Amino acid sequence: MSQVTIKLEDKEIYVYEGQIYIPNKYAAGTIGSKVLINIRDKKKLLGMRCPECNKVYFPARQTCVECFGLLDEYVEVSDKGTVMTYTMCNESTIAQPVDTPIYAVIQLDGADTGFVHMLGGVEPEKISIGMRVKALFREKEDRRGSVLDIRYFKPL
Amino acid sequence: MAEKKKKSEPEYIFVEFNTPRKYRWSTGPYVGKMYHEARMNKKLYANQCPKCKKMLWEPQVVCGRCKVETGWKWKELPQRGTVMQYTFIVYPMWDPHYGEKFANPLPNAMIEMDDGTVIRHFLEETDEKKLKEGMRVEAVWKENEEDRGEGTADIKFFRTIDK
Amino acid sequence: MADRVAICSAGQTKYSPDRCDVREGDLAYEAIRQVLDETGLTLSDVDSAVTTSQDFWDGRTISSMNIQAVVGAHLSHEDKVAEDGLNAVFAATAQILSGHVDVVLVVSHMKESQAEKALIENAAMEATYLRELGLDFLSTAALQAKRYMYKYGITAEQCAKVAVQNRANAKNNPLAQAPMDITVEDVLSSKILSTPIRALDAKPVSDGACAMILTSGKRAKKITKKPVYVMGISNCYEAHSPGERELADCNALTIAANKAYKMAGIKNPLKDIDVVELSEEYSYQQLMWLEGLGFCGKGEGGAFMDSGRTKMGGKIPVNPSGGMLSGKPNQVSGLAAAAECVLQIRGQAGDRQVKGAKVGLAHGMTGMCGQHQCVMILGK
Amino acid sequence: MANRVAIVGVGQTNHASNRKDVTQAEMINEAVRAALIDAGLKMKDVEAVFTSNMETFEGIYLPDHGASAELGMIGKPGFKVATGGTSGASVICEGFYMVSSGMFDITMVVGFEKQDSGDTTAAITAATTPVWGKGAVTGAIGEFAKQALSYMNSTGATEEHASLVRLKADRAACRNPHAHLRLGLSSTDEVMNSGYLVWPLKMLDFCPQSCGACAIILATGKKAKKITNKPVWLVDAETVHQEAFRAGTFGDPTGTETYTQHVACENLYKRNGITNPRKQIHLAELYEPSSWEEMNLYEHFHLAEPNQGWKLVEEGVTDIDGELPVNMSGGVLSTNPIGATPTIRVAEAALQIRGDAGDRQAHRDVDVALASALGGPNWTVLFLLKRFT
Repeated sequence: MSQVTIKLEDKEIYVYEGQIYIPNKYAAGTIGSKVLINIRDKKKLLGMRCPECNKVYFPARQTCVECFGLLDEYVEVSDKGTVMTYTMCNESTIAQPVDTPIYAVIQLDGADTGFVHMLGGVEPEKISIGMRVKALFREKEDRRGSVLDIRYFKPL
Repeated sequence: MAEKKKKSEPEYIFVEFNTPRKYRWSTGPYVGKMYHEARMNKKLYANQCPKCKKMLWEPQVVCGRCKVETGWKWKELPQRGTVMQYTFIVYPMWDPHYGEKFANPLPNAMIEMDDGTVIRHFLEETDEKKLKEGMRVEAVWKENEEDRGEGTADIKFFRTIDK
Repeated sequence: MADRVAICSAGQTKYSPDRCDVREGDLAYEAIRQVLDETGLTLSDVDSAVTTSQDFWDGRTISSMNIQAVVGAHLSHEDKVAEDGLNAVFAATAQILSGHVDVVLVVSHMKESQAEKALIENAAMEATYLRELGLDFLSTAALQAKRYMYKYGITAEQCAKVAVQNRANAKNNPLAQAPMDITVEDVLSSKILSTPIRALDAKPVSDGACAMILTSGKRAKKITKKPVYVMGISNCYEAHSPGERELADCNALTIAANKAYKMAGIKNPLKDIDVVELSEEYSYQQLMWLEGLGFCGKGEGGAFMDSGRTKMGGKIPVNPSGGMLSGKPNQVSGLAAAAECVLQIRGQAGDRQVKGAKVGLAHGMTGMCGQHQCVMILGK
Repeated sequence: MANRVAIVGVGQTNHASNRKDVTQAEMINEAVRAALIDAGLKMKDVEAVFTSNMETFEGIYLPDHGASAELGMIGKPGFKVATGGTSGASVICEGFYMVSSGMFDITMVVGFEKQDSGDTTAAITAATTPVWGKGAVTGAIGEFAKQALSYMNSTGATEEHASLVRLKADRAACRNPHAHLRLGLSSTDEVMNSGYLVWPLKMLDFCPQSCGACAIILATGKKAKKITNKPVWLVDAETVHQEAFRAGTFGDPTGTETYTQHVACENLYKRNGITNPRKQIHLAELYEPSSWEEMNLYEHFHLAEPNQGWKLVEEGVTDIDGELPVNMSGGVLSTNPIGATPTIRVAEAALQIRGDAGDRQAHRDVDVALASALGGPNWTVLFLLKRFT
């Protein structure tokens, strides 16, 4: 905690440089836990199908975005997919897990929706929309039940 | 992070985020003036509402009660007052601004200063039995100027006095 | 509807990269004082205040406590809408039409300079799958921009033109933060933030506030000679995850606009609307929003820009104020857009006046890739 | 003139201190679906969705955006409000005005809070910045402790009276399957011995932190009759705020302060012809963060004579078989998912009027009910509900 004084005309103004620090811990819930545990333990990607409109979501979710249907049927989707869009960050932020990540929306084979993750193991200029990619999982001992248990997607 | 399984309960995953968010809060000119007087002169200054003539603590551009602009009329407040209401935290709480737990116990009071202005602050007295409504207190400042500059926090606490 | 809702006055601060000289209340009051002065009302005349601000940006739980005194909320009605400021007008409109209140003060304030954008925006990401990736509104907007440009063949030059045109418009707006004489080449050679978005494609960090007084149409006639009416207003949500929506289209905006058009009796927006004020954090968004609002077909935003119709003096001038790209804070932008429309319709917009402007469209958005869209039609 | 507004459906989650099995969005969805089932509607019938949540409690910025699918509001109008403790009431006001104004026929309002994700007390402490108010850092708990002390000193109520309020709340909660804390307390001793949290508030004198959500569907009177045979009129709403950390905000030893509660109920009663609230109001769901505050609120809302609030508890007037049952849901002392807490008050009051409150149904007939919310620096929102005629 520190403060800086600035003077404006005849007025003194103090600027406090401080923080708000409240740790947060979010439950992934029944569905999210199942998806993350399958990634961690089996390198398996679980999606879910909407019983009403048949749309397959990966990652699995409780409620259909299209029709408000309540999803209940797990479906395994492929670890291979197609890049729908991507971006290369030029500067890193404090929130990012790696320096200058390349983010992409990837539609995995068997899913009707995109999965947001990172690309790696590829020259940036060689990335294109429509490119085929495959998930690269972390080593078993490094997987902790997180979306980051997938290190990134690399070109097929 | 996974939480260890209890008997017959499925394993649940949790995702944790622990990065503090940084801010640059400004006092603005009104609270800034109060800060400056406290830091330089160990004095309590507040601005006065032109309508109800009450001292505004916190100093502000508009008097909330009268809903009129206050202007820039300042007065020094007395540093002695009477405890109107008090309490003390028994259960130690997390302070999100310092990222640590508050001191414990932490007697906290609304103090009616001798001109009628009400200030919230901490009390020196931590013995529950010695706290009472109506007790007389006065401000105790942080000694070194370089430790001051945090507005009302430049007052360490209010200590009990005889009258 | 029994009566109409009128805007009696709108006030804005000058937008600035860093207002560390004021507290939130001081900042909001700069705008509030203008509307009180213009209408001759006092804070005691205000029946209800609808404010918009965000706890995350103010760094204060219940951020509206920063401004209770200056909005006259002492023993009075106040509500805080935690979306873009234009949504406060939506809430105020409902309050007035329901007959429960007559005079509403709408206020929006924001000091972007005092907080960490990337962390706050990251906290908006769904926690199980998106947040750990470190996404923020810049990286997700870049995903959207790339998809949009790919799907419809929009070029970087067309996006850059938006950046150039908005900053040039800002030169005629004394409140604008960052008027600039720049060229398409300047934009295309500016630093890359996140491909394909470059520094000059993005809005700058901005602080400011905007205030407005709304009343019933009947009351307005006693307060101002130049009331501007809320003819239509609505808003709409989009899906959250960038993977679960067609990023290249803004369906929520179309739905919100159609509801607002219906309320206002607008059949052909290109013909019926005279001036448009949009909220776009990044240049590509203006092209998308023009499509979503029905000024052109899907994927035609780039060509529409090329046609010059959105220029000052064109068929439908867009962002005479310079828009968000010339510096307006999140949360405030949509309300500021409405404030600019008020000036335009009243004929008080000075050097940036759109001749004969009678009907204006103000737009505000909140969230990732324009997830929440609000549209208002204003008229005489 | 304005449309009259009716409650046509209510739904809530079972409230708990932890919900490991669901995300925030999934938890909200439980309440949304429950309300739709209660009203016999489909999500597509709902025209707009308004939400309330205090984002810093969970540390989720724009939580309505993240939960848009589960809230069923994709492609629909709506927005989120955040006014501290009153959020869940402010959102009902928004839905109420939207229907009343004629802009929508059917809206849904949803309050939610999942407090296992963060530290609410710390987040409430962050209601001051380091710039001002560090001397008021005791959060809500400290304020209610001061208020309790003042109430004790000015009315002659004792800590036992507060314990009686707590016992009443627990008895009610034990009859409510949705309630969070259902302790089965048997004597005031258990409350008295629960240990001080912030003196003189004991652990059991203060509200818990809960995870939960509550949804209410509002419709015009005309639509209401077609939707359900059990609508309830949401007659009127009144919001009264004030500036932060005014002296005597919660309890005023000087006796010179005007409370938001007084202004709110005077406005509401006047508009609705209530001259004898004790007789004309049949049941109340009050937002009582502490057991002391419930007694205080009886007086504020003119349900008891000044300084006599504690007598209502002593005489059992506000219990299930009393003349004016209060908080038959178990109240905030038993269940407190903050963004949903005031929403639950209105939902529970509506259930009582419908006669659908199950084991917690008040013994007397309920035609008129009062629901209140309290938040921020003692802000008040009040609702008046009536039997549909």
